Amino acid sequence: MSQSIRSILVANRGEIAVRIIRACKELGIRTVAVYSEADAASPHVRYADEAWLIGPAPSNQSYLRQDVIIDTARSANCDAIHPGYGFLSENAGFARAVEKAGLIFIGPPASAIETMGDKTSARKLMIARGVPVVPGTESAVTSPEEAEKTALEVGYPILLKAAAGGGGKGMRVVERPEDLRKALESAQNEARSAFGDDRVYIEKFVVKPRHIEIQVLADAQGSIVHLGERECSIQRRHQKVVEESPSAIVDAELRARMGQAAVDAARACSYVNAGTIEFLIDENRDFYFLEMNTRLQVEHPVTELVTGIDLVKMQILVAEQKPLPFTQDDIRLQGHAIECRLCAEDVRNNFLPDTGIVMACRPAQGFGVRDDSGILEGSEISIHYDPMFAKLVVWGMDRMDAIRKMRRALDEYVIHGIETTIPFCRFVMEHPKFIDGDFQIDFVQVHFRPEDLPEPTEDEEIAAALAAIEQHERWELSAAGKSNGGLQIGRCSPWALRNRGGGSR
Amino acid sequence: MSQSIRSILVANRGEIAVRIIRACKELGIRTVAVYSEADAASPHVRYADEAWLIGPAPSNQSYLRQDVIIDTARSANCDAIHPGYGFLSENAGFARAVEKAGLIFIGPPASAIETMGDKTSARKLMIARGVPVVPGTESAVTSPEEAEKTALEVGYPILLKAAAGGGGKGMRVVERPEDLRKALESAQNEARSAFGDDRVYIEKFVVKPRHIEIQVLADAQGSIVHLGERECSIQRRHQKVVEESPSAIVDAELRARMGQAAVDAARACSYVNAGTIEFLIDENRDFYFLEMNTRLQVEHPVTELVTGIDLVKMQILVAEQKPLPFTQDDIRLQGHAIECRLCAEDVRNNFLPDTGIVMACRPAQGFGVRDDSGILEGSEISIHYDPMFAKLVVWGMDRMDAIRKMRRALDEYVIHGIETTIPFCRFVMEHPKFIDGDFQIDFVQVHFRPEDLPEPTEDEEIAAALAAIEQHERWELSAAGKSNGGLQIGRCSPWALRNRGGGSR
Amino acid sequence: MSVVYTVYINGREYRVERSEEDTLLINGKPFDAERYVVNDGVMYRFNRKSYATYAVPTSDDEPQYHVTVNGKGMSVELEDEKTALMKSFQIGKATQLQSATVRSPMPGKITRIMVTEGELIEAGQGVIILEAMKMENEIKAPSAGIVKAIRVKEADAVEKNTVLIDIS
Amino acid sequence: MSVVYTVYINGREYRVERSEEDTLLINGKPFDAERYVVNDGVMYRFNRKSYATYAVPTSDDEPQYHVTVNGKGMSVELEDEKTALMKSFQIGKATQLQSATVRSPMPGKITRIMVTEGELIEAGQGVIILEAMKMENEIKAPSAGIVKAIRVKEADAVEKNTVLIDIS
Repeated sequence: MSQSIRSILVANRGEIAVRIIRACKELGIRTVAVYSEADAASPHVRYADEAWLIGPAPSNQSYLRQDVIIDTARSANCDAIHPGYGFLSENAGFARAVEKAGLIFIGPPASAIETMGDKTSARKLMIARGVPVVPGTESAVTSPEEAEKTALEVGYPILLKAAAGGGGKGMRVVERPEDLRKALESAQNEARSAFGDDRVYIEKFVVKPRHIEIQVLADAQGSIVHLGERECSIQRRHQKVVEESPSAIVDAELRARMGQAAVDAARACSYVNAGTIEFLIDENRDFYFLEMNTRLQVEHPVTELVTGIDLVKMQILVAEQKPLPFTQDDIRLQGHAIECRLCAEDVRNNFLPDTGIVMACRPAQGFGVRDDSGILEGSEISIHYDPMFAKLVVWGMDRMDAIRKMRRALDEYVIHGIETTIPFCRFVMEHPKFIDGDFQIDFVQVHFRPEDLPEPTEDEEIAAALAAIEQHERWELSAAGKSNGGLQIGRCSPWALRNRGGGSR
Repeated sequence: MSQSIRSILVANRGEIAVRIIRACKELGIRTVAVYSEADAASPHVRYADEAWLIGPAPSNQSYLRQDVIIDTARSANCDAIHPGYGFLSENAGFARAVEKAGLIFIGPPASAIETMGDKTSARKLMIARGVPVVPGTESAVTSPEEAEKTALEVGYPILLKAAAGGGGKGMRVVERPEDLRKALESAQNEARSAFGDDRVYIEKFVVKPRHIEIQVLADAQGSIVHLGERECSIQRRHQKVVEESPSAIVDAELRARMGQAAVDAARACSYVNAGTIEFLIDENRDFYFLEMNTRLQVEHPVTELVTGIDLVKMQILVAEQKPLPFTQDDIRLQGHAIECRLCAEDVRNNFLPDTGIVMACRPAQGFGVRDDSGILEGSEISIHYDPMFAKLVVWGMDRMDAIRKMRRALDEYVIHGIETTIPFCRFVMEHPKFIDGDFQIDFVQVHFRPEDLPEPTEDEEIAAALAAIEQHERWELSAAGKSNGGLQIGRCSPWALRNRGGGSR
Repeated sequence: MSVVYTVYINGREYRVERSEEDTLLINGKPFDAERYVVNDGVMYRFNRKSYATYAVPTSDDEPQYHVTVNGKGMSVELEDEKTALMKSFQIGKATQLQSATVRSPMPGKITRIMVTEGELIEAGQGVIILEAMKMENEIKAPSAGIVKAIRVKEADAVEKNTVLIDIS
Repeated sequence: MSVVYTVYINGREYRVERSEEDTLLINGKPFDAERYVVNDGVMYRFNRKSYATYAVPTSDDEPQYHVTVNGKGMSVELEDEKTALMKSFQIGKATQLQSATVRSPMPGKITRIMVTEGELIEAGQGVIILEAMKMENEIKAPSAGIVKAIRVKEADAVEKNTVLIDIS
């Protein structure tokens, strides 16, 4: 019954497209990239065996164009489509259209996406199967008046949550009744613009919980295993920023119980392929089903580093109808992994997204350091897509070793031309509460003040003064039309210097 | 009795200095780099907390200057010196001088270096302890006449081997008596120039053996463990080029026996710190002690990737007189690791070393890929030092997964401006004999023909034609003194383009 | 002829003087630094420590730069002798600081304007909501003052660095 | 005015013609390629495949380049119309190929010269031992011929690309 996949269209961009292409290359599978006009020179386009232009920069004219993507897959003789995360990855209609076109959708069955994608049906199913859930409404809000009524019933603080998608978009915590209308409008606007679906529903906001999720893998033969947990409590505006595996508070017993609940949840919706069950854990270490992400997660690498299992390769294997090559007993977590999402955001200025051209980029290297990046030197970070440009992931012998390794890697990471969240990640790695594993999902809100970021030393300021003067004088020389010998130095890369007969010194 | 090391002078350069500095940073230890005039802008100098100039480019005026290095360590308030590999790493006199200066030598006791560094005394000791050795002479050759006599006794083919150092320098295989004098002279010259010691001795050349070595770690408390084997049979001119762990032909039983022999060898010389026992294995899987390397090896990363143990951190721990945090039973090999040494050599031209400026450099990335590099874009590969500029190391779920990952990583590695051994490594990863694990140390000699390297496709030649024309026209424009707008494109890095108001497209 | 700059960083001042013989004085003291042009900017080394720097101009007409040093970003403002002289005759630095503008930090769409002309505002007060990268971003006033002019309206698409509001 | 080049790569010939309107013809057929300047050279895309290229001149006076395409290195020789015309009047390509030089591939020290002037040698025969990077490297003759002149002597230090031997 199994069928080999020979060629995959990757319906995504950035780091995750590169990640998938790498796995395909290692499996000897031909890769076809699709790209918008803004991405013509992007790494995912360059790394793929073939690249097809599918439209202008805005996602709804390119990466969200189901018809164009499916037509491209057929024209390019692909057997299968991998949707990555975001974009069309949790769109049941797309999964169905892919199958209808005679192609393999590398992800769960459309029915599972549908069941788990609809928060209401997912909740009902979980309740029926005995998986604990957070109290809340069963259907989307229809009017501000109804919302106010429901919120009072559930009890403040409440959480407004977009029915479609995830990733913090279209989410708002409301602590007081008088803030509800404004928050609802804003959440609906954001949901409409991000997912084309403005349905929002209400649930009880569990105070100070941790967000911990379980990775599952299920094959078409009905075998379902879990690959341990990921601790994802370090969030900003409901967006995960630092993830790790294992969690500092999950022991073998709790892992086994959560793992079983996750496997039950996956079985309940006849799940096949890789998926994640998100839980909230309260102060008593009681856990509640939050939602299931029916796709590969951004943070999947931390699980890969502690289990040694390549999740993308397993997704492809399972999509080929082949059985998983291991059972639950074979899976062991070794060491500790941490991921930092690196975003083009100005940490000192309320994390405002930054745009621009990446002038220099040299990711950290060495033992236990993995950089999953979607950019190259010269890439442009534009307003069209997510500000996350790379994921820096480390593996250490234990949690403290991993924290120290992450500090070293963050210090080593060179990137110029855009503001990044590296200083923020560095702050997290130094914070006593993070080091102690004593934090909840409000960690950033409670502990982070931009003023606490380290100030430059006097010597660093002197170096900055010299650099500014040097840049300034080059600029003036150039403006004055003088020899551009001076102009070149430092703004040209070494080959220019070599051609001019000199070395770099 | 244990003492914390707070500050380490790294008495080396290139990738291994960077490797050691990274480990120190992760341990919170201050690092002091030393550098020759040729290395003033090298990565190891930039990454260290402090950098001290110790002399001109030639090693014997800088990296081999024991007195200057020890004085620097004291002036810079270091507690310890890490010698890396090569240079002063196996110099007992240096180890003694370091200790005499009140500093810690991060390596074995001088007596162990001495015992194992002298091939003759090492052989005697091994024979006494029941570790099997290759037949050969017990002292260095004193004259060509004596060499001819000895060689006949041992029986051709014989191996000429420098008494000092390793790494293939000063080694020659001699198959016929009439070639002996020429080979001896050449080996002695090379040994003199590389180690300042032209003593050469003779041993039986075991035909078609595999070179497999065992990593050991010993602490000051007398605990000695082994970390499994490294397969190092892919060699060129007695220089390892591809290494892996585990070996395709070593099973648990053989690993245990070789491991025990290695631990016995280490115990015989009262070894402390990390060391490697090299063995030859013949067709019957009988193994012979070859020599002990009393230092960190170039190929140590493959062991790190399969055991999860950071060897440099363990070296420092042991040097602090602390006990190893694990026993033999805790050590398990997981998955499979392969290392390719990337050298600046022209594969199609008899591996002639190449020199020049690295115009562009973007190492491979992603899950299971580790690049230990000693260069940056703009670095100069000079004649003064070893042509190895980086080690590309991969980890895979099994041997075939690791081979496929290495192929992908080699394809992804971008480096311009120098010829490299990447095409050769790619050849090895494709070769059926390598894939089957069916090879001996003559693999390269028997199987590699430069003509077998893949030729460019027609489309690649067309791209080359376009690139050459573009470069040519830019050149002509520039020579004609026309606007250098055209000249800049493609030879300047993106920041220059940005300053001129354009993007990179 | 020696060249003298006054450099302002993080509220501190550095006087950098370079003599004709290329001797460097910082705050009057001789200063010895090595300099290397590397692939990603200029590296200086002094007191045996390496400083990897990268400088980008942030203004079209003022000598203002954003400089990254060992991963830490900072704003640097230069004043050469000529500028200093001119300032002493004209409107000085102090006066300039009292008027400010709110600029868009990135391209995006104005979704809400939270202030009106003539309104008295606090430093750090939210003044505009800008939608970009699918997130609503609150733009804050850099300093206290009176809203002098609002240069955009809701639903306007703006480029990076567009002046949105003048504060006086 | 259109520009025409004949390009020699690995013993094959490509005729590349660019019209005034920047239309590209390769071997007479219209050819459509996208072109992107990227951080490490120029990337071309045609037939939906990407080709990362990097070209370095290898001669001071001839239009010869070493080009890397997707990691594969090759030597490329250009001939424009002017050169082609001149060649037809002067000594042609064929003649040139019969004389060759042995150059040092890297800086180093000459440790042995293995041939003598006037000697008949084979292509690929070892002619000189060059010590560099602490290894003895055997330099081979690029083509068969007669050793016309030996330009170095033992113990000489040579730079990269120094002519060591002329073969005719």
